Amino acid sequence: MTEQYLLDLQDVTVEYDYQGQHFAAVEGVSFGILKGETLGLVGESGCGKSSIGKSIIQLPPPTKGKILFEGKQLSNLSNRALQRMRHNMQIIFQDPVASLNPRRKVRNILSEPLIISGVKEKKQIEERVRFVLNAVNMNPDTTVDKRPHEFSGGQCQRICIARALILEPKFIVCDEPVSSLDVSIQAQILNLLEDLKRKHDLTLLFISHDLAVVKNISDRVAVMYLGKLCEIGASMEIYEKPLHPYTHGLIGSVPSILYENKKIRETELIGEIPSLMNPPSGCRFRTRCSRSEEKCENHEPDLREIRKGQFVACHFPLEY
Amino acid sequence: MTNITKFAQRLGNIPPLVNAIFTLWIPAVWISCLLAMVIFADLLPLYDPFESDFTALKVRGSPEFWLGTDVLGRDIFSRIIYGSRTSLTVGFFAPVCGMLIGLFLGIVSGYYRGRLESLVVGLIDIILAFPNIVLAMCILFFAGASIVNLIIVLSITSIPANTRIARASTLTYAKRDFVLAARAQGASHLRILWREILPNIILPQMAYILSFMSIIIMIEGSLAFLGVGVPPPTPTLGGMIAQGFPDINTDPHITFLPALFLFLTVLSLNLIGDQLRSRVAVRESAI
Amino acid sequence: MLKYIRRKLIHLIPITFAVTALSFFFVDMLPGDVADAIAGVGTDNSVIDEAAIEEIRKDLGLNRPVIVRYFSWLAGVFTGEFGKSYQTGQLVSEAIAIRLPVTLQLLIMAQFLAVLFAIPAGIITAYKAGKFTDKCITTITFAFLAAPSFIIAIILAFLFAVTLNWFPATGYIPFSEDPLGNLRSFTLPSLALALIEWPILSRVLRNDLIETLQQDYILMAKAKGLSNFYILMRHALRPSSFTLITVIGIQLGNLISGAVIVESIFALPGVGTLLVNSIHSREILMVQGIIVIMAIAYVIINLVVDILYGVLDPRVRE
Amino acid sequence: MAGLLLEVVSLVTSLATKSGKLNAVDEVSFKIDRGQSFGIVGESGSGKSVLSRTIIRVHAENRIVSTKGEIIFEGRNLLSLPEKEMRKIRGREIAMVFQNPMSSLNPVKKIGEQIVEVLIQKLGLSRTDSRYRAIELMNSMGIAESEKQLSNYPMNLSGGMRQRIAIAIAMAPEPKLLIADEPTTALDVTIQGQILNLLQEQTNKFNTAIILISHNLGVISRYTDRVAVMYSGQFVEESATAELMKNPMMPYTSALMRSVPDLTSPPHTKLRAIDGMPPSLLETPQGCRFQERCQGVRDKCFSEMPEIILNGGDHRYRCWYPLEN
Repeated sequence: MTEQYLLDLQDVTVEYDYQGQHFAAVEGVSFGILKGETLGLVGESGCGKSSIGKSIIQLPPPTKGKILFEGKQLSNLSNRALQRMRHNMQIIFQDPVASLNPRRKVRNILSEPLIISGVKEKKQIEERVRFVLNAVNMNPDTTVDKRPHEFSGGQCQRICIARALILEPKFIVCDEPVSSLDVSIQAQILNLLEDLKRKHDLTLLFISHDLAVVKNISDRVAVMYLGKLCEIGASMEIYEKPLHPYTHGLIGSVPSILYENKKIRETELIGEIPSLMNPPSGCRFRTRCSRSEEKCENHEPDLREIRKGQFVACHFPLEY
Repeated sequence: MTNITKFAQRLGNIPPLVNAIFTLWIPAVWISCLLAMVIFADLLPLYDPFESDFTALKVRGSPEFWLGTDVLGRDIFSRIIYGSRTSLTVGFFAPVCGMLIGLFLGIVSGYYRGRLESLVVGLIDIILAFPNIVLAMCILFFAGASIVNLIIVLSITSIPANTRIARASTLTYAKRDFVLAARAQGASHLRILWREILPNIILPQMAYILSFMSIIIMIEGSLAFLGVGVPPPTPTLGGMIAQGFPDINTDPHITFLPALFLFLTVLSLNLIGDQLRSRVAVRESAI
Repeated sequence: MLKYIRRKLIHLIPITFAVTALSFFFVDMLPGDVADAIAGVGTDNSVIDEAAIEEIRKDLGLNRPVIVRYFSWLAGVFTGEFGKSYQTGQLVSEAIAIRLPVTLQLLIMAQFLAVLFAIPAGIITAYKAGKFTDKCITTITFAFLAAPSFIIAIILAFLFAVTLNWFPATGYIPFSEDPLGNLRSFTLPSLALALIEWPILSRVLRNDLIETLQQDYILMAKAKGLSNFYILMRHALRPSSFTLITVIGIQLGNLISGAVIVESIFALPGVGTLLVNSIHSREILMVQGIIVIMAIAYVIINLVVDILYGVLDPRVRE
Repeated sequence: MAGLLLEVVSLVTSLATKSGKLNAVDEVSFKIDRGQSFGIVGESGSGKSVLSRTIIRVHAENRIVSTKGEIIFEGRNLLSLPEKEMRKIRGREIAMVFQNPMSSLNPVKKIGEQIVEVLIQKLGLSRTDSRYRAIELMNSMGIAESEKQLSNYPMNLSGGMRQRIAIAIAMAPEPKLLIADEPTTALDVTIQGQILNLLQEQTNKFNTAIILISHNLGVISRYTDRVAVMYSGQFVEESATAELMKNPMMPYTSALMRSVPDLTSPPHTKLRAIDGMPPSLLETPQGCRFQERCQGVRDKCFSEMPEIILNGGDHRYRCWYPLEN
């Protein structure tokens, strides 16, 4: 099973020090991403989804556990090998304006990855830059000599995507790529990502807090809560028949446009998200869960397969 | 209904009472003229600043001596020009050295953080613990007062402020996602410092240099006034002021003319520096 | 809060150590030592007598290794024992102790006046930002920023002492002898210092206030229907005062520097004049003593500033 | 208790920006009844925040503002009121909740102080009374251990709790109109529901009308009675919420609804993105402002600006060729 994963996370833990306090933003998370698929990673703020994305590109690497890319463990690679590996993995961030250096021109921003990876020929660089700009539906003639502040947020995100594409990676981490964009622009970027994925045979990890967006773009979805993985499975299954009470509550709390003929599942999750510094014992969701029992307090649930391909970490999963 | 916003509507630097002619162009002309006279002083038809005319002690301004003569009958105008030469030399090299060192310390400590940062912050605290003029006085008096020593000492005193500014802007830029993106592409730390961070902080930093120049010129004047600057008979503005001070009730011009020159020079530098800073700030906010 | 103070105190230890070490070494390392000075080296009519110098070195313990000398000097610093003036035989600690109150009174009065001018000016200019009042006051601050302390002191002396004769130009009257005369003798010197300090403080406060007034919580306060004056005083002033406090701490060094100059212009018998005189008469131990006291005072006052910062801003205490 | 509370007539708010003067709100008219929940939906830069801030006369923008038109609140034109009178209305009759509870509470003032000052200044309560009232209020906002929270600083609370405090402050004087500018955008989705339900419950309790501003059609659809769609400073469509969601007349509204991914549609459903970007407010095109991005655009759209017109009932829209459903 493991071999066919392009990217395989095994028991990944990411720890940080913040103002003298040590805490784990991600604890013991394992999942794999198949070649060519899009895995959606959802959760609320502080659940560790961004930390996972960053630990995959080794910025910073996980403190415990393994991350295998094409079977090679990333943390064992030498600096030079890691540098070569970076061509295969790129990342797109949430804030497109902040992820472009305001003092550099688009041409320099886009050629930077090529120069770092040792491409010297000017003509070749220019060609690649024009190629990727075309790929993200931007006109190279009018864009290469401008600086980021001359573009709108959506256009900046296109430039970021172009920068990620220029090294022809196999895998891209999309860290909330549409969260800071307006809805009409958001749809353009999502469609673009879908297109590029098909054309360039990409594998995506799509991180977002927006459940509808994740459902739309993902083949499979992983749900995180407070640094732990609660549930993972095929996108359709997760949304139709969530097993974890948290997934159920999360989906239910999304307000959707009311049409006459659409059914609405109204659920409201009570309480607040506990602090990562001091997480609850046992199941981390128990403080907000209506199904919680004594067992949840004392034993941490393991991730187990309930339906085919659908894993859940809950002692009392929902039944259908 | 034009004043809905009663509160501050304009951020940024000092709004000038008068327009840019007074806050930018006149100061710029003043500094340029002074600079030209200071550089070409030897070629200009000036009196010898060292030569005393004992027949004309403490005279007021006249066609012969434009600004009068001092206690020893030396031409004040000529001495002011040669004195400004000292001030401007020190006032140029010390802030530039201080800025280069401060920029380096600030960027490195702001980017790498950790122990290095604590070390740099500690170093700054140590330098700051010695009041600048006191530090300069001691070193100059015991090590000998020369222009080079003066420049070294005053460079040291301008390191803390430069380091703080550079560190603060490095901290804000190092957090930005484009630095992370560069790392994801495999850029080395050195390349990131050079290509991503430095271009962003160098301009705002440069905008401060005129203000630092004015501060250094004031300190140089103070040291000369206390008699620990470049030793007499080399003319210095501060030294001239000190020399005229005992006769202030009878011949105030000996004291006040060099003081006025010093004041106008510092004021001009401040005004131009402020304009420069606000222009850089506008460009920043446009980004 | 206690944890915060403890962290600041721990930070203080290496700084104090470094500051004392530097005070010692940089005076010690400079060419010409106490023995040279006593023997008259460097003065114009000196005849260099190597043997005599060596003798004096031995007497003073100057031939011991520098580290040993540092620690014995440091031990002295902590017991208030800095050595003796080799010219008058006066104890360094005693000489400083006599003059310290003068300098302290000058600094405190100057700081008080500077804050007294700066806070209203900062508030008015921020509130009226861009208006005529703001432009007037900020233009004035600009003029003061360009005037070195000795020029301001000279102008004050010329105007109020020489021309108008309102205040004494020089001299010092102890508070115990004549309280009013004492204040009169301190008015011009402290005003001279305050006038170079206030424009900096006022500009800092103005910029911070303007920035604070853009914050959401000020909008929220407006939306609550609170008056502008109340918002300014109760919502905006405190979060805008942090840089001001930091700057007061940083500016302390400049204030002390200014005090040295102002004391010598107005002939106040403070530590500053003592320092200038000691430098001119090569009283190395005296210079060392004064520098270390100034540096330690700076460090301690900055600790107080940091603690004050913690009191005002709950966010930094964590 | 029904009846007209607020009537906005041809409101124009101009901002002077660095690049020139622009009308952030352009000829906007609408009415709100007592206790009504009125939604304004639009993308960033559409002018919805400027509109709401013009009503309460609290502007953040560091630019000169001028206004035209009328804002009639209970028979009085707010635009012609002097600032002193307006201050009496703010926080008492009209209150506001801001987008980001992290920045809308003063970080260096205790929570209690921030609630109490409204009670003292707006309701004239004594210090002790207002303390009790503050605890009561916080309890009704679902804040646990409210007495202890009084002496806390905002940084010790979570985002959701801070927004509850902000709502408590806004609702303390039982205002007649509450303006909520994207009150949940900065919050997590599970907290969002709690806060919106709280707002609904509180405004119902005191028959307070609410202007709910959001970019999220789902939120607007679930929590409002009437809704207006804003585009490029103008109202382009306005009607009862259910009607608008079912029968959008203006192509922009319909396109906006379709460009949002929906939870009920299967993965990889192609989204109907709206091409291009909204026009710059500095150089708005002649004719309809949506012309460049509209699928059904015709010649008339380029030459004449459509008026906002009534369609039989109370469904208003600004389009020459409305959609037929």
